[in-house]
Amino acid sequence: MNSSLLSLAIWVPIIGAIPVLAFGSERRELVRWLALAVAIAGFVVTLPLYVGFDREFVGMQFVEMAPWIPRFNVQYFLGVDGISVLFILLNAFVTILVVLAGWEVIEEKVAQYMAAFLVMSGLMNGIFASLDVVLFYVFFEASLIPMYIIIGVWGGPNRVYAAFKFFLYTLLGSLLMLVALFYLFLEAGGSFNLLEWHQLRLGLTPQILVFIAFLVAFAVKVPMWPVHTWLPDAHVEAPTGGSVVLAAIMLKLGAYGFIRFSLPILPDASHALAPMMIALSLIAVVYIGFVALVQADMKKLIAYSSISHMGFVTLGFFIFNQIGIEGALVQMISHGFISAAMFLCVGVMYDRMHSRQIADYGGVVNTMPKFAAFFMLFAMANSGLPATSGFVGEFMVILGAIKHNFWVGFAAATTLILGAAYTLWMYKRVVFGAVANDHVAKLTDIGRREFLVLALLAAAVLAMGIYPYPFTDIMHASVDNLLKHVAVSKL
Amino acid sequence: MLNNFVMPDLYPAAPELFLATMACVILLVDLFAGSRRRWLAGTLTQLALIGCAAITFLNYGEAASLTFSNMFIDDPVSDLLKLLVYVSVFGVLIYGRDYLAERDLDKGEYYLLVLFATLGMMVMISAYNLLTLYLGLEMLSLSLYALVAIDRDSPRATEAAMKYFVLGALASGLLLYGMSMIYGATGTLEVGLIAQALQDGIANRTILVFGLVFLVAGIAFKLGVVPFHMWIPDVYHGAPTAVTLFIATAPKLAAFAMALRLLVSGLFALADEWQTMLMLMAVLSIGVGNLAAIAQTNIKRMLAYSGISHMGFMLLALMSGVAGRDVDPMALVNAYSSAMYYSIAYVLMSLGAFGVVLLLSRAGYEAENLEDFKGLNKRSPWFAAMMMITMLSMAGIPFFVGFFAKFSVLLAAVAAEHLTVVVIAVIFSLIGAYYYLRVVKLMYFDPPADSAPIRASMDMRVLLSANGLAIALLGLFPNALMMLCTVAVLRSL
Amino acid sequence: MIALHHYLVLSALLFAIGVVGIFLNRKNLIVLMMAIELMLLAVNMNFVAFSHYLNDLAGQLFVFFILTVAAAEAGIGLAILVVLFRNLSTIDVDKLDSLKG
Amino acid sequence: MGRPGEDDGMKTLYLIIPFAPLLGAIVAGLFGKAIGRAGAHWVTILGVAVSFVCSVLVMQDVLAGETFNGVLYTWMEAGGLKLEIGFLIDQLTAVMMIVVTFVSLMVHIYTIGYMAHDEENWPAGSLAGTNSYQRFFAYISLFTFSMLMLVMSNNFLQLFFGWEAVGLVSYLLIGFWSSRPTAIYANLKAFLVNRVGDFGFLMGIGLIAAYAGSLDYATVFGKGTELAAMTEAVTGWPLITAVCIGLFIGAMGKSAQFPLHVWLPDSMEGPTPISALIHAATMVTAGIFMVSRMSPLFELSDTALSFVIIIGAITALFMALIAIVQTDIKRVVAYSTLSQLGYMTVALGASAYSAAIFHLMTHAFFKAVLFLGAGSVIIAMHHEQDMRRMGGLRKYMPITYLTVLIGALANAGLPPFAGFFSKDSIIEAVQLAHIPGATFAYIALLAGVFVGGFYSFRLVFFAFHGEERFRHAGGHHGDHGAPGHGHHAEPHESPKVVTIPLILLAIPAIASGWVIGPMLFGGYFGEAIFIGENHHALAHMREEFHGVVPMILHGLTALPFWLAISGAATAWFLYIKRPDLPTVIKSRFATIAMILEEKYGFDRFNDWFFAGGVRAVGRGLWKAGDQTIIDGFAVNGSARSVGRFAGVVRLLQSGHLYQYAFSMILGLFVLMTLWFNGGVLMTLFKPLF
Amino acid sequence: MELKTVIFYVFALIMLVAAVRVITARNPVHAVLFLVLAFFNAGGLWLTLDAEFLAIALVMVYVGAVMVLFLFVVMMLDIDAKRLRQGFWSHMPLAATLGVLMAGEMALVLSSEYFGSASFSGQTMPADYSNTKELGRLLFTDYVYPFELASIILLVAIIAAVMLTLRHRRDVKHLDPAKQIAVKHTDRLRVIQMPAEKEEAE
Repeated sequence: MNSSLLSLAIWVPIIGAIPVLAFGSERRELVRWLALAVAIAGFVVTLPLYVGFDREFVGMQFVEMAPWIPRFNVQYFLGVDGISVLFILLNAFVTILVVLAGWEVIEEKVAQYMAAFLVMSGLMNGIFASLDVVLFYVFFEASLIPMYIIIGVWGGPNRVYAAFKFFLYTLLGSLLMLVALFYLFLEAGGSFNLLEWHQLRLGLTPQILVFIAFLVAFAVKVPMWPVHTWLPDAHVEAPTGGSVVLAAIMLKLGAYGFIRFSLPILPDASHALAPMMIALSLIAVVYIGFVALVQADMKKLIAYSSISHMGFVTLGFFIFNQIGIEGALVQMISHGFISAAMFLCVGVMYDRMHSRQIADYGGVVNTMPKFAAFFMLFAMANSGLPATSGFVGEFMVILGAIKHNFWVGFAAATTLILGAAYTLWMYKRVVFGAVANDHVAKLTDIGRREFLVLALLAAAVLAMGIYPYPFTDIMHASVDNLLKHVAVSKL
Repeated sequence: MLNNFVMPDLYPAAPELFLATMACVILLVDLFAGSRRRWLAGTLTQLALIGCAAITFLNYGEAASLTFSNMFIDDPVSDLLKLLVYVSVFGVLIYGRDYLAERDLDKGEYYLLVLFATLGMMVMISAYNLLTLYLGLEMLSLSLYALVAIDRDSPRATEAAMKYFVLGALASGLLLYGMSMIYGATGTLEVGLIAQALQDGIANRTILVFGLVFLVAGIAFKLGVVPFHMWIPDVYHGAPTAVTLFIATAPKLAAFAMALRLLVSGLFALADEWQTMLMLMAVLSIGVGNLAAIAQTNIKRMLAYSGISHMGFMLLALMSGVAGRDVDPMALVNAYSSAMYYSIAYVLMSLGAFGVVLLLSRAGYEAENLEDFKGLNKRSPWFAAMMMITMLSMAGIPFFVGFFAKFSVLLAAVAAEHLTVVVIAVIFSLIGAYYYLRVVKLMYFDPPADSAPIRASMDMRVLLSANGLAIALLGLFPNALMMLCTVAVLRSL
Repeated sequence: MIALHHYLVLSALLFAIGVVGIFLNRKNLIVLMMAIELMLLAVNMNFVAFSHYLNDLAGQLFVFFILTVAAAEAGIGLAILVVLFRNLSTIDVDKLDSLKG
Repeated sequence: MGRPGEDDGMKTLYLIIPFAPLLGAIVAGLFGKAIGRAGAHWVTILGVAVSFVCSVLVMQDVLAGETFNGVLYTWMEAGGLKLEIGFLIDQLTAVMMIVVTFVSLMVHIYTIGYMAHDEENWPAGSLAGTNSYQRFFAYISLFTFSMLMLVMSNNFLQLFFGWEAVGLVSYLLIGFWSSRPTAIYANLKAFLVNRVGDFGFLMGIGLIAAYAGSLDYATVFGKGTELAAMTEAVTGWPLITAVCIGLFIGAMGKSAQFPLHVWLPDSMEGPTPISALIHAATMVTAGIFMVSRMSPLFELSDTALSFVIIIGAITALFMALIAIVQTDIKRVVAYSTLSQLGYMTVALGASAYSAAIFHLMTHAFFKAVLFLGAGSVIIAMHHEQDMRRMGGLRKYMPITYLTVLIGALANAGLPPFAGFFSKDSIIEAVQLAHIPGATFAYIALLAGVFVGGFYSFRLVFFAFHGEERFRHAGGHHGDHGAPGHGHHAEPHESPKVVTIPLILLAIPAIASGWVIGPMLFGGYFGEAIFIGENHHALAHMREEFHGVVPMILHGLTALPFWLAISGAATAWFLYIKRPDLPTVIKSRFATIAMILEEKYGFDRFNDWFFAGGVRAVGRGLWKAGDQTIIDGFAVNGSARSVGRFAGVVRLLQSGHLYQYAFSMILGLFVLMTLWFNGGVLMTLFKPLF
Repeated sequence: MELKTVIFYVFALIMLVAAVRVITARNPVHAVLFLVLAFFNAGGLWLTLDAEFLAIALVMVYVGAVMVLFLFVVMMLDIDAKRLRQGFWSHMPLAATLGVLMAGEMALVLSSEYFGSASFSGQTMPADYSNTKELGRLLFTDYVYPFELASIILLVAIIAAVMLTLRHRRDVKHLDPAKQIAVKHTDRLRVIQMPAEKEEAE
């Protein structure tokens, strides 16, 4: 199969960002529409990826290959399988929402704002589509730049600290990974081809060392406990769009790394270290659940809940059964929708009140009933209510976990209680109750643009909850193949 | 006895001869031009560089050719490095012109000294004899001492010049002492013959290693690596920014060439020893450079320390040619071409960074404090972007040239199994990322403290933009330059 | 019988004196420059001795050039010194510390 | 029991049953503003009515022996586990469908009257109050849909879906008047306590999925004996027991069994119609239904059954006791519901599933009557719920009085009302059961009967008889923050939309017990319920059952009847004859009264231990873990130390020329020393690099 | 001990003492003079190594030009010698220790057998051998390239020195002959119109 769809998915938003930037921030209206057009175009080019995806075919599809740096045998090598294809769609979809979400709210440097998001969208598509390790790494790191700018320029009062923390934290991980990549490059006889790396035979000690290097990189990104503390800060300070992209896509990069690198390249180390990974994941689920409960800042609360939910993802990967891995993948996508929606909801309120403190709210439902309804839906999805996407992944992972080890499943399932507790308690304090103060009394309900954004997400959340089959169907062949691969020792 | 003298082949040295001639012409022209036609010297200097570039380009050799009794070598590495020297000197001249004119420093002497310094670098690059290497080095150094002090009324500049001079003289003393030992041990000054003598094993290893220590110290001083780096921050800081720009760019290429000629072409048999020495210095440089840079408030000083750490990285590649029993020629080529690529990338980034500093400086106002970069994005989004590209590239973030420079260096080091060193380097480059990001932070996150519009001549704008875009484009398409370096090293060694 | 190593040790001592002079002297820049001259003299001594014992004139020629360059260097160094004195009215090494950190 | 290949016409019918209310909910919910109040209630009533009619049709088919088990669509498939959405229609389902749709229909109609002036319940200017009427209908229709999905499910997944969905609607409805702090406290509590149950439920499901490899009822039940032989791999527990207890914990949450009962009384903060529908008739019985549905599994584990019976017995007795001291009319009914749910649970434990379902059905009717009657009173009293401000209402609202009295009689289990049959058969079944705990349960139930008689009539006498206390209760109203009614008019009978459902529900509250013959002993449930070979309580009873009338006659001579009567008599004595006595008794037995009023201290304990404890743990982890150790020490600490170190490194650059020179010389010296004599020392250091 | 050995030790000793005095002398003028002494002795030593030309060049060119330049600068800059000596001895121990260690190490390495008389025996030159001629021949043939480079270095030094030190001071009165010649009468003589008589003071 030869097509340039993946290239389009990567470069359409990036190249589209150039005219957006070129028009400058003076012509805001034009820039906004242009950015929206680019985002939609970026989404449209990804649709054929889903439609044309061959569900039976195990290998990579829509493959593109061209030499990039022959000096180091680096190739421009793109392709997707059932694991990665959905993330590209998700990313392109979220980009549209982000552009819409920043429509009126961002008044300063509109062009740069929009361009930053478009560029980031392209870069992240690149991460999911890269089959060459260097290409992957380059996209992986480059995506830090726009995010750094977004947090730093349009963020909250403590944005500088957050931006630095975000950048340096994640850079630390990826630099160590780079060293591991070099090692593997040499082991592979001078190849950066990821698919060839999957066939690489390594001893247990190198496997474990490389695994740890990868772990640092990906764990920071996921983020796993205890390297998670950048996330709440980054989220709190980032503008709404930034939080959305961060939660919806960026966190997935780490998890994606695990499934694309750690598991297939280092199956023995993965098995050997699985108990540790499971323990860390469970700590993330439980510990973070408790921490989320006592947050006074809505964004921080949702950020912590993101960490907790991502704990399910890593848990799903390291219990090594199909339902677990697929559940983790589903959880990633679903979390993409839900966290995006939650952050957008907070954004909607923040735009009006300029406060994220739960204590400043109360009785919002009295002034913003439509919004409250959406918020309710997403809050429920966040607490994993069936028929929303939030349930599917958690359910599958818990099933897989119980299959793996009862107590693991037991610990993971506590999220049922904790997740509901922190989400709904926050919802109660913010939305329910009597109107808390004059500021709340003056709130206006969501406008058409906000309605559209939230409605799109609501539709996605419900569709995925009610009929997840299309989402899991596409990944069966690839996950199956992955599991077969992981089951074989490489010693 | 004189009749067996054969006229040496001048062709390989044509660029040097051309430049020397042009320098004399400019000297005379400037003497009679008078103060109103000052621009003549500048223009002629640029023309001279273009001429040199043309000659070198036409000369670009497939293989090495020796002349002047084997004292001069013209090989692809030297041609490539020379071309890059021209480019960076050209940039230096354009970036620095307005700055110097505003301070009334754009005298003919400036151009002459720059030209002679350039000539010195070319001599160094093409040196195939310890003597010519030394002479080229001194030609460069003496010009630089004078350039640093060109602003005669500035106490800071003269202090910098004095420090530079004393330490430079000390360093050349060390280098000379080392050369004398090598000479004593091998009985020759010619690089090729030294290597031959070492291979034949007629020289005493103890003496050689003893001399090597001094040589390495001399090279380290020129590169500015710890602990021979002390001059760098003070000189970068004290010198007029246009001169700092000059010192921070092209001479690194010459120093690299010197290291390559002496250590690789000459003393490769001692690789085991000097690799370890370089490793020690590399680790120290990366550590000290990055750490000290964090504490800086002056951007010139910050870039100075960053330069120290970058040179540490370059050494990392230089020490990674696997020496010993089974020498894999490709591993050597990888290592040295990586070092070369790194040097080139560094020069490019350094040009860009100091270029922006110069852009922001006005008459009577040096934009050398980090605070001066506040809110640059508001004042000029384009140049803020250029500076950001440069800073991120220095931090080694893709898609910029700095990333691939670090990439190839680290790859070479991992291939040589220096894993511990690589991990240390990586951790320190994380610390390094902090201060580069701080510049980005000042430009983008902070409100401007100064709203004066940015004035710059068109050619400076164009060149600075090209500089920034080159950093970005070489990051997107790094292969060509990498291959150029590789092929050059392959054909020269 | 005076052998090569006598000269070499002598020059090593000279070199060491020069080196010590550089960082021993904290007050006078001129003495600093003289210490450098001592170092160069030591180097020259090496070259001349090697040249003699190797029966190779290259060493002597090197010395010839070192002397030339050293003269040029001294010229520039003293020029800088004069300029410095004009600016700071001192050649006290201790006073040269406005650039640091 | 599944017979694939049913004709498609049936399937359409099955689809209509749940989706008609869903459609109504969507229309009323999303387009409430457009269709207006009348539109909203008509569309939802229509939906539920259609659903009810179809349920009746299905019942007919089922009675004709036609059951169905089929798949609607594949929800998901992963790792060999195929999860589907589908329907299982059998005798059990059919009963539940009838009950759900009928009660729901009544409640819908009743709501028209109850919520007619709902805007008064909202703070002025609240936009949430503008379409609250339509929203309410949307919610209860949505509830009907969810409940139907739950009962019609043919697999555990869909069961869990419905399970959670009814929980959601319950949450929404308890907190319907979202401006009231108590309401939103109650709904959060309800949701979270239910989540604790769901946790166990999910564990049970997970174990089934892990060991049976399927979540389809038929497949799992088919593997029952196989599963009974297994033990859980990690914990070593007998698998089937673990599964059943897990599932039952879910039932404990939803059916408010001790100790997860704490949410139900608080849920009375919601509007009364939903108290009737959700918190009495249907949702809370989901647990009972579920356990009955799982009878093929529960029957395999005596341990689980013992657990069930003990929990049920505790709930039945101790919750009834609390009802004695309650003064809020709805809370009395709520505690009575808890007690009745305990009865049903005991029946489950005694393997008398059909008795449990039977009681579920009769209870649904009479408890709905009680609640709706209470609601009617509340309307009449202008949203006053405290019985101490009622009394003597009999003559003002006779229909309500009559229906409530019927409900109370049924609740007390007096023949010939519906409650008698079901309760009596449960008690009898427990008497005959032999599993551990049965004896305890039997005693508890008997005691419960007395208490039940007492509190039922206490309610009746308190509210409808005696002094008209509402006349001098001025100035103390409005506890529930409902604005808009400043003065008390004479209580008057409620409108027809309220009374008609009351009457319609009162009929089955009287009569539904009479189907005991076919339902319990006529083999109605067929294969829908499985009973283990050694659990033959019901079989014994069948042998002794000779028809409804003999049963009534027998009942009149049996202990439970007299206990109930004496309970009622005590109530009469204390509240009609000697109304001064309760205060005396209360002061005499202050400790016991306090314990009961404090509801055994559960709420206090939960607030302190769980709510407070969890928050304390959270705060501790956050402050100590995240902020101090990870951020403070590791992240910022290392950044700080790098900064401090940088400051030190910076000092090396002293500005003094001689120090620079010294540094160079020192560097040279170190290199020289390390490589002294051709690198002697270096050979020592080499391994370090 | 043959004469050459005696000469070596005498010269060497004087040279070392002079060198030590260079860096320890209180007065910079003395230091320069000690340096000159050291150079003289070095020249003497070089003679023992048959490097006549360099020995003479060292004395004549280096001492004659460079050292005089040093002396000139020292004299020109009026420096308070006393003040400049402060704190000298406090740094001595460290400097001396390092210096001795370094010299010791260097001496140990260099006095190894490799450079001993066994491996390197000094050559004897024929009587008509001219060191100067040989150097000259090489300088203009094989070493023509460095020779040219050296000339450029000197040019650089000239330019640099001139640039740094030459300045036109405004407060110094000097004559410009070109201006004197080009002068016009109008510049010299200004004719002022005056009224013939003084006006009445009012």
